[in-house]
Amino acid sequence: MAVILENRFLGDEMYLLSAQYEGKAEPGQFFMIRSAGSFPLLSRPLSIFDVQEDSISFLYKVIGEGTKEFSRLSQGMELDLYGPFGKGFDLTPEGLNVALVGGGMGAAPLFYTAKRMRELNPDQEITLYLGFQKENAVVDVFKELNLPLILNFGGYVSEEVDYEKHDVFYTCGPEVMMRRVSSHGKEFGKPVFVSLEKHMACGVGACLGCTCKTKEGNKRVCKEGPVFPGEEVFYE
Amino acid sequence: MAVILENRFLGDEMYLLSAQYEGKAEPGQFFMIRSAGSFPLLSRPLSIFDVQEDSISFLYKVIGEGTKEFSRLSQGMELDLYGPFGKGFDLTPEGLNVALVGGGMGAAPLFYTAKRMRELNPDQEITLYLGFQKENAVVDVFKELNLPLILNFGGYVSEEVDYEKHDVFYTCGPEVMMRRVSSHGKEFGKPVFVSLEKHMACGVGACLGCTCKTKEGNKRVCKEGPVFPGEEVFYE
Amino acid sequence: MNRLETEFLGFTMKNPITAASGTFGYGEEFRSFYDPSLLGGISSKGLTLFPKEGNSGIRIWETPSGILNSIGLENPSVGRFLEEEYKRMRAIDSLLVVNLGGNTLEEYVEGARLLNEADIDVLELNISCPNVKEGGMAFGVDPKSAEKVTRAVRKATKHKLMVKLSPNVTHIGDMAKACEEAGADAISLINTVQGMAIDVDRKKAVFDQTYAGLSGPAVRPIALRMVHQAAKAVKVPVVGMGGIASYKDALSFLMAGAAAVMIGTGQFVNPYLGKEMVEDLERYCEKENLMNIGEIRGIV
Amino acid sequence: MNRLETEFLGFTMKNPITAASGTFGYGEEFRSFYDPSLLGGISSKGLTLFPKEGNSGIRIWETPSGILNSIGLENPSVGRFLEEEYKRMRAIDSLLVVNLGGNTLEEYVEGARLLNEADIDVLELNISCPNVKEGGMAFGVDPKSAEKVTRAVRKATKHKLMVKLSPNVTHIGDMAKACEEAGADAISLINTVQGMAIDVDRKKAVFDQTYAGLSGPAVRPIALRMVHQAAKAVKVPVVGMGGIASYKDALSFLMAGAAAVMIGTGQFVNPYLGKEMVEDLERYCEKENLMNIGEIRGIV
Ligand SMILES: Cc1cc2nc3c(=O)[nH]c(=O)nc-3n(C[C@H](O)[C@H](O)[C@H](O)COP(=O)(O)OP(=O)(O)OC[C@H]3O[C@@H](n4cnc5c(N)ncnc54)[C@H](O)[C@@H]3O)c2cc1C
Ligand SMILES: Cc1cc2nc3c(=O)[nH]c(=O)nc-3n(C[C@H](O)[C@H](O)[C@H](O)COP(=O)(O)OP(=O)(O)OC[C@H]3O[C@@H](n4cnc5c(N)ncnc54)[C@H](O)[C@@H]3O)c2cc1C
Ligand SMILES: Cc1cc2nc3c(=O)[nH]c(=O)nc-3n(C[C@H](O)[C@H](O)[C@H](O)COP(=O)(O)O)c2cc1C
Ligand SMILES: Cc1cc2nc3c(=O)[nH]c(=O)nc-3n(C[C@H](O)[C@H](O)[C@H](O)COP(=O)(O)O)c2cc1C
Ligand code: FES
Ligand code: FES
Repeated sequence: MAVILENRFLGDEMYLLSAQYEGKAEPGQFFMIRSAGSFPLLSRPLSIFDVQEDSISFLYKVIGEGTKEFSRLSQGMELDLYGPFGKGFDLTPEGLNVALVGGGMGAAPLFYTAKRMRELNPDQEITLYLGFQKENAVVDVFKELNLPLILNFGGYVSEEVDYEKHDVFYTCGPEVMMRRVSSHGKEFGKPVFVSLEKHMACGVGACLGCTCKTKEGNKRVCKEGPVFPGEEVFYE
Repeated sequence: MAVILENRFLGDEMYLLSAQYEGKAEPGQFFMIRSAGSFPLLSRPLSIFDVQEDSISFLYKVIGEGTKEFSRLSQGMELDLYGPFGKGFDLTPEGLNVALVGGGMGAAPLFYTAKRMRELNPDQEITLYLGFQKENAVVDVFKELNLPLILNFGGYVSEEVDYEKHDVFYTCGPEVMMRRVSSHGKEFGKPVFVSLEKHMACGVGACLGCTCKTKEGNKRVCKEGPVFPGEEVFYE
Repeated sequence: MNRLETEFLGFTMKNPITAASGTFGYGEEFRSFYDPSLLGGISSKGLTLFPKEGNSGIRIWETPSGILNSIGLENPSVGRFLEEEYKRMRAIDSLLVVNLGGNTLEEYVEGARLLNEADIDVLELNISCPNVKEGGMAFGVDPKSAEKVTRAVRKATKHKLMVKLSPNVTHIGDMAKACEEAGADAISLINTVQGMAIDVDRKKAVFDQTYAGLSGPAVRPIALRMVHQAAKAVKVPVVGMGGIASYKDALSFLMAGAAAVMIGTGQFVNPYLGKEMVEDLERYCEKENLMNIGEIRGIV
Repeated sequence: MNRLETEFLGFTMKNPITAASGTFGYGEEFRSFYDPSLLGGISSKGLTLFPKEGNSGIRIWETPSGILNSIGLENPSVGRFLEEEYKRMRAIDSLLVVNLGGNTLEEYVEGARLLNEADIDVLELNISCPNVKEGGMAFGVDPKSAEKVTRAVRKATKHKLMVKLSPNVTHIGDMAKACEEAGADAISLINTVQGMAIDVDRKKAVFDQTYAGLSGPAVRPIALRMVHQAAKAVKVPVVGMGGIASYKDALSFLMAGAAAVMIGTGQFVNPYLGKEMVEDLERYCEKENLMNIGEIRGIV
């Protein structure tokens, strides 16, 4: 049980929820989350947005009943957090110049990724590319990072990216977008890492509900992922 | 949808919930109530505790998941109220001296019953007999009525009643208690009216889930009841 | 033309939304919420030749997203129905479906004959009631018995005949086919799924009859699968039900091949369900540019 | 003596709580929540003679109080299991159940033979997988086929044999009896109930295989009824499962006649379920003054 500190509405059905938390959690990992009670049945996977001294936060969009329940939560109420699960982004990439490319809620894991990377190596060059359907206050939150930030509303953020300039690409968002970043990266012979989304039941590798096909056979998004090299999962 | 005005804790798992309401509602009738959302599936039947100009209130005890959900509600949240349903207590009884006998949550419908009866006939003599497991603040709420109030904690309130003195008996509570009031009343040749509880699905007479056996064949507690003459339902 | 209008066995239903047997009384009970003639059809509580008191003990028990019921076909008998409830039901401008149960083949046939007097639209033969048995075996779980009773009632009734199937079988398609071959004009499904509950504190079965019938959203995935299988197995129209609680649920059954749907337990959750679904489906047709809701039938 | 200790096929289980096949990986996956050796037993993911990639497309879909799954028996094969996961699983101090699936009778038999090499406790024969068919007919929905495969595997295996039944049948008692007669040492049930979901927005079946298996609290009333029926039908011990999500649910299955229970989907809701249930059952025994949990078995 984690006590909720804030559940801030950021426009366009998006919320930033923070809760008390002490413990480790790596960028790109996720939690299985449920608001108290037996409805809905399954916990919902949400990426780590940020971790602070005694708290953790999640950025989410209301999609269906589960996230709708989240949006009803307010300060002081409780939340079940199971995690952190999975393997996140490599924070010490080969290559000084990293592009983080997020589409919609795919932006969520990139905040903490950027923050931690810079902490680990202050010389790391980091550019954020974010695409949204509509203007919203999420963008303002990302501005706090004080990093180069390229925005796109209603278009294809994957096409804004300067594939020549950067050495390595981390991307999260709709599959079509991640495929495009992957194939552009490949054209330039540069590594791309993608963060996949699959429906999950257990989150810990037990149910095989989240399997994805990879070049090297089936892998579990919740355990071996969610972050994979693009060429390993988008190989056809 | 009715907006909640208050959900006051009264001790021993009991709450007094009031919500905005305009409309008619007779003592002894009930509402099918649900807090927003699809859990739990069925609405819960609750008797009318009181009706005021723009509001209605319910006195309930936390039993299982449905009433637990109610206890989580707070001011400003919303509630679905379907009703009022059923036939309540006769407010102009034959006989000037009425005893209202409530056991546990059976007290709930008696507040408004006493209040309305006195409004309709200021000469009506009304005595309240209430039995509870433990002391609690529900008693204080009943004291506001300024009526003779006989209390019993942890014993048999049915045995406190002066069956000679009163002309007619209204009772609500555990079945064993109502059976006792019924048979005592019968001994003295006086009419007893009981308010039954059955598991309900529809509340409107459509599902036949709440049928009770009566002298005159099956009747629906939600439609022909919940109030019945004691001798009609406890006839064996 | 109304986008929801649905041709069914020669009748024109206003819309494909019907109230399911046993959940809507005899049509009048939900009137405080909306005018029942807004519905495409209404199926009566199950009737039997002789009056039935129904089961003793607890009759309704909530389960996760479902309810178990053990009503036990409480009803005044076909004869009494014709004298009383029938008239009020007929006065509602909606497809009038009369649901018929029975304990023996003869009771079914006699009940059907009695109903020939009346101007009803569809006779829904409930062969799926778990308490109704032929030689120890419920009619509804054996294709041969189902065929037999359907054939007998087909001969006895002048009305359109719809047979309501039990989900408690291995091969629902075979059951549907058996009834079609025996002369059913339509198939409806599913009736309740046999289930059980134990009151752990009392260390006893909740129901006096031990087993009871499960309905509501919990069974929807099972119902949808069976409607899909039944619709593939027969040519006659299939009416789908089981856990429908929103217009989207109704759409899924239509897409699975149902000609119309019925709503039961969902109405206990939201008593306005019938009215709201009709409105929602109208909006859906507009949004999706359907001239008629029938265009999506069976597309999955 | 431990109040939860349960004798089962000659083994002494610490308690009657077992992790169900396919929901607990190979025993290690939930270790971050609690030590798996706290459980009475663990059933492995279903294994087959040849490796299986499992099904394409969406594999998990939530339904009201349930989930539909279409994993499709993804597994590394019996052989690979024996080289890798088996060792880790055997190291856990808990009853080791290996769940075996197959496409043909021969595959089942061959798989069972391979497992003779290993020190496993119980072989759980999964004849209820909807994708596993013999002559178009799943083994698990026809008593004769069930008997045949049980008999063949009984001959091939040196281990205790538990047969896991499908709920998608008319008469579960007959299925249980057929397996008992063919030599099953125990019966487990239920596997998932066949269901379907449609993505109304995409106008398509959610699953590439159209149908999928329903589990979770939604099916609990059905499972409980079937466990009650199966326990009445056979003398061998019955292991009950289907929607168990609390110790009270477990108690209801034990009261219905189960010798032990399995927990599956409930663990996705609360990953600590196994541990908490063991603790809760201990408290229950104390409170109820039971020397052993077995005292309540079959009292309903
Ligand atoms: C590893 C991972 C990290 C994620 N991180 C975030 C995040 O930080 N912020 C955010 O807004 N969203 C994130 N998502 C997506 C998020 O989990 C879904 O939006 C959410 O589960 C939808 O639940 P719902 O009940 O509102 O929608 P419904 O559509 O009603 O959900 C029905 C079922 O489908 C599942 N489901 C639906 N959409 C998705 C999806 N895109 N991915 C996985 N399961 C889905 C649900 O979990 C649920 O089991 C992440 C998904 C994964 C797999
Ligand atoms: C006409 C009527 C008026 C009532 N008035 C009041 C009131 O004013 N105050 C109050 O505290 N209680 C009242 N009750 C009882 C109240 O409805 C139950 O306590 C409540 O439904 C329990 O729900 P639950 O989910 O908390 O319990 P659970 O036991 O989890 O409920 C499971 C199911 O059983 C039903 N159920 C359980 N107990 C009862 C019961 N005693 N009567 C009917 N159904 C039951 C529930 O409605 C639900 O469908 C009344 C009951 C009836 C029939
Ligand atoms: C309380 C109740 C009573 C029912 N009575 C009957 C009946 O008399 N005849 C019948 O054919 N079906 C009866 N049913 C079954 C429903 O008509 C329907 O087939 C089933 O409930 C599944 O639909 P649902 O999940 O939408 O409720 C009854 C169901 C319930 C819940
Ligand atoms: C994701 C998932 C995978 C499963 N895989 C198997 C399996 O490989 N073999 C098997 O016999 N049962 C399998 N089952 C069925 C479960 O073991 C169990 O019988 C069923 O889920 C009912 O129990 P529950 O409601 O507690 O989950 C699986 C169930 C789920 C949900
Ligand atoms: S969600 Fe269960 S294995 Fe990944
Ligand atoms: S609750 Fe449905 S008839 Fe009374």
